[in-house]
Amino acid sequence: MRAAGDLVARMQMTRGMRIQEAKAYVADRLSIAVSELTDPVIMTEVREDLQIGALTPLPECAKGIEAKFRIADVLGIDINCVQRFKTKTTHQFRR
Amino acid sequence: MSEKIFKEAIEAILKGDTDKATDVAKRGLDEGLNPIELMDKGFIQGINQVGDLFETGRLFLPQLVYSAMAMEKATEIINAAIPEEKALVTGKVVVGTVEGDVHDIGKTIVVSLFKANGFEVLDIGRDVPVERFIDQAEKFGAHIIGSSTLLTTTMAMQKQLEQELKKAGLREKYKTIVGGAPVTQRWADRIGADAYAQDAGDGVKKVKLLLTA
Amino acid sequence: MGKILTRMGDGSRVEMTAAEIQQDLEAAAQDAAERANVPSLTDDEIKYLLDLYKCKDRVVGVEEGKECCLTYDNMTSKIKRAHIPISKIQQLLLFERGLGADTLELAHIDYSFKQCKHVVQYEKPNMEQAVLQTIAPIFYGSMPNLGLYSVPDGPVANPGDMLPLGKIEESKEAFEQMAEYAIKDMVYVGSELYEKAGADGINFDTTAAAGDAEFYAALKAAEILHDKYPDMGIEMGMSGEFILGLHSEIEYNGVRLAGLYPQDQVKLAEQAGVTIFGPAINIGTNESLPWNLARSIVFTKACSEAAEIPIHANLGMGVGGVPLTLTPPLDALSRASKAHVELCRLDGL
Amino acid sequence: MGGIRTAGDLVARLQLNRGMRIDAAKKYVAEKLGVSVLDLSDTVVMSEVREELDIGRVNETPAVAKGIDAKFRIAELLDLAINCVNMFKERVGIRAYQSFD
Repeated sequence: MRAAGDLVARMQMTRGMRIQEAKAYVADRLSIAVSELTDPVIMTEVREDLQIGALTPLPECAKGIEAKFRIADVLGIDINCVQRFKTKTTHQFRR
Repeated sequence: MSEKIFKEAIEAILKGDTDKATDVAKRGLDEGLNPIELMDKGFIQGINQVGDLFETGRLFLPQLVYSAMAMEKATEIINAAIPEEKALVTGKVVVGTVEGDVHDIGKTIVVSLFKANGFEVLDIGRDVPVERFIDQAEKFGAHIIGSSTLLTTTMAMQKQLEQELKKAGLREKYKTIVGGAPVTQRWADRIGADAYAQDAGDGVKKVKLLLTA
Repeated sequence: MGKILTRMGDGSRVEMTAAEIQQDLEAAAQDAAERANVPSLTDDEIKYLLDLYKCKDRVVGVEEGKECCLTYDNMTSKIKRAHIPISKIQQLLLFERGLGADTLELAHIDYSFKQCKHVVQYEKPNMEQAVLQTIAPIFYGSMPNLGLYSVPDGPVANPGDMLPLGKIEESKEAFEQMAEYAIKDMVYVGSELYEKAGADGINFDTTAAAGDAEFYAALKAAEILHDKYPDMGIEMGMSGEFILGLHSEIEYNGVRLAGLYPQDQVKLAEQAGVTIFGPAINIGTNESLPWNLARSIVFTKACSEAAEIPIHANLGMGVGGVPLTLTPPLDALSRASKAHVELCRLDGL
Repeated sequence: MGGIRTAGDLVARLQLNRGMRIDAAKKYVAEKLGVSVLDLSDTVVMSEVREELDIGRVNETPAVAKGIDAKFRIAELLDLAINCVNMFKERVGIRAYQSFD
């Protein structure tokens, strides 16, 4: 989370992408250069702007599950716990 | 002859001697010196030297304040003698430290140097809510809004100021300048401020640029 | 040769040629030397720094044998600040056992002696517990933070309000009163944590941020504590390359404090009984990291050469050649650390 | 230096409480420990030395000194008064400084 490691790892984990492919995918979704994915200065700002969780979050920064809702959106993937959260809360609302 | 007066003007500012600065300004004008030249080659040289000495730890805040007061007086006298169409770059600036932050020593230095450089300054203090920045700028007829923050946790207030100005439809009416220890040009760019000042001296340069832009 | 990837002081990436980097190194070293009236860098030192930036390794480290101590300020807020719910004792153990810290520091989240005073009876049991469980030497740390003694946070009239009105003498008196309050709090907190709770020492962090009167207060508090407890460890970390003269005339042991650069600051700290001194050189965000690093090295080296006590330079967000960003990049931090330790004969960071 | 992974905490003690510069502090600690100065930053060597001297190490094994227990030995070994150790002795009634032979 100092950079974009968690996002790249998600693509490896969920889509079985190799490192270069995963980096290219994430960089593309974030509209930044591949070299910026490992730059903590750029990524701190990008993560704050996109509200996808920051290492030392300032007030009102997305945290935990809230950040993962947005990560799923930004990366265009399903995240298991986010899906479960949606199912559970939707169910509750329906009741 | 004029060289001697310029030198005296520089000395008056360096010494923070308001009486002498007043005397030199009046004498210079009486002797028929071009007011703009008297300002540029005399008093402004003096205040620039004061800024440099302050920046390197060779002159300190009380002396800076005295110099700024002397400069303010000289500027007032000389401005009155300059035909309106040739008036020196001047403008109205509202300056304050953002809400949640009570640090104001840096802002005090900025206010002194701004005044010394002929800007009309409204110091709205520390711990200032965003609405008050806007409200005071409106009432003062400001050209520029300057905000300072020393804390990373209160930087967001500068961003909020930009957003609130936009919401109120006033963003184009003012130029904004941001400063303070954790603030950078990158931050200014990110939030859409018009300028960033690294220190008080840089602030003077940036405000002049904003006023002539 | 291709361009070298480095950063600006605000952390943004920048590509420079070797010639441009050399030019920045030389210009910054010269500028710092003139300001502080100390020697500039030698040709060999410039070459060393240039090679450091030419090196493409992401992280660099000091040569074998040149390892030095690593101290942290405000340690028990660092991990909490990343929103990891963890107790103070757990944080100390994490730093000691997980991260290999050489010293530990117990601190209150509001890192000011004035605020610590109010919670000192709650901090003492934390220290008592910490010294039973940890092995590394442990400080109690906080900032003198003189501003808290003036309106709206304290009892003294605010010099910031008086100065613009030209009330210079009144502002000086206010600074002197604030210093007296601060000395009392620093001595009280230091005594409680050392004498009654077992700390190895005290850390005055970010000293002189509010100028010369604050430096005076910290020196005086150190002197009193040293007289009371000759074996007490006292670290004094600074906040800027020279002492801001907000009072302008205040003296310690006959030396005017305003405008003092690190090589003179450390001599007064020694006189006061300080055992570890930490110079702090702020970064210029509009200049390159090579420029900033060379500048910091000049000031810090002069300080280290003048010192008889250990020198732990401040390196971190916006100080010591590290960019002013919330998340310091390792390429920058490791280069700044290596260069400071190896060129300044540092005792610690 | 590496804290208790190496001898960083010991060197830091000499800096903090005696104001010793880095080289002097390292030399002092190395002599007291009977190792070379280079060994002080070596995690492999120091892990063994710390275990043998029983002055606390990262990976604890049963019966290895922890916390204040380790600091009793560190004070003895470095011939350095440690505030909390002295305080502990006073509280539990151990009067002499070098007392646990």
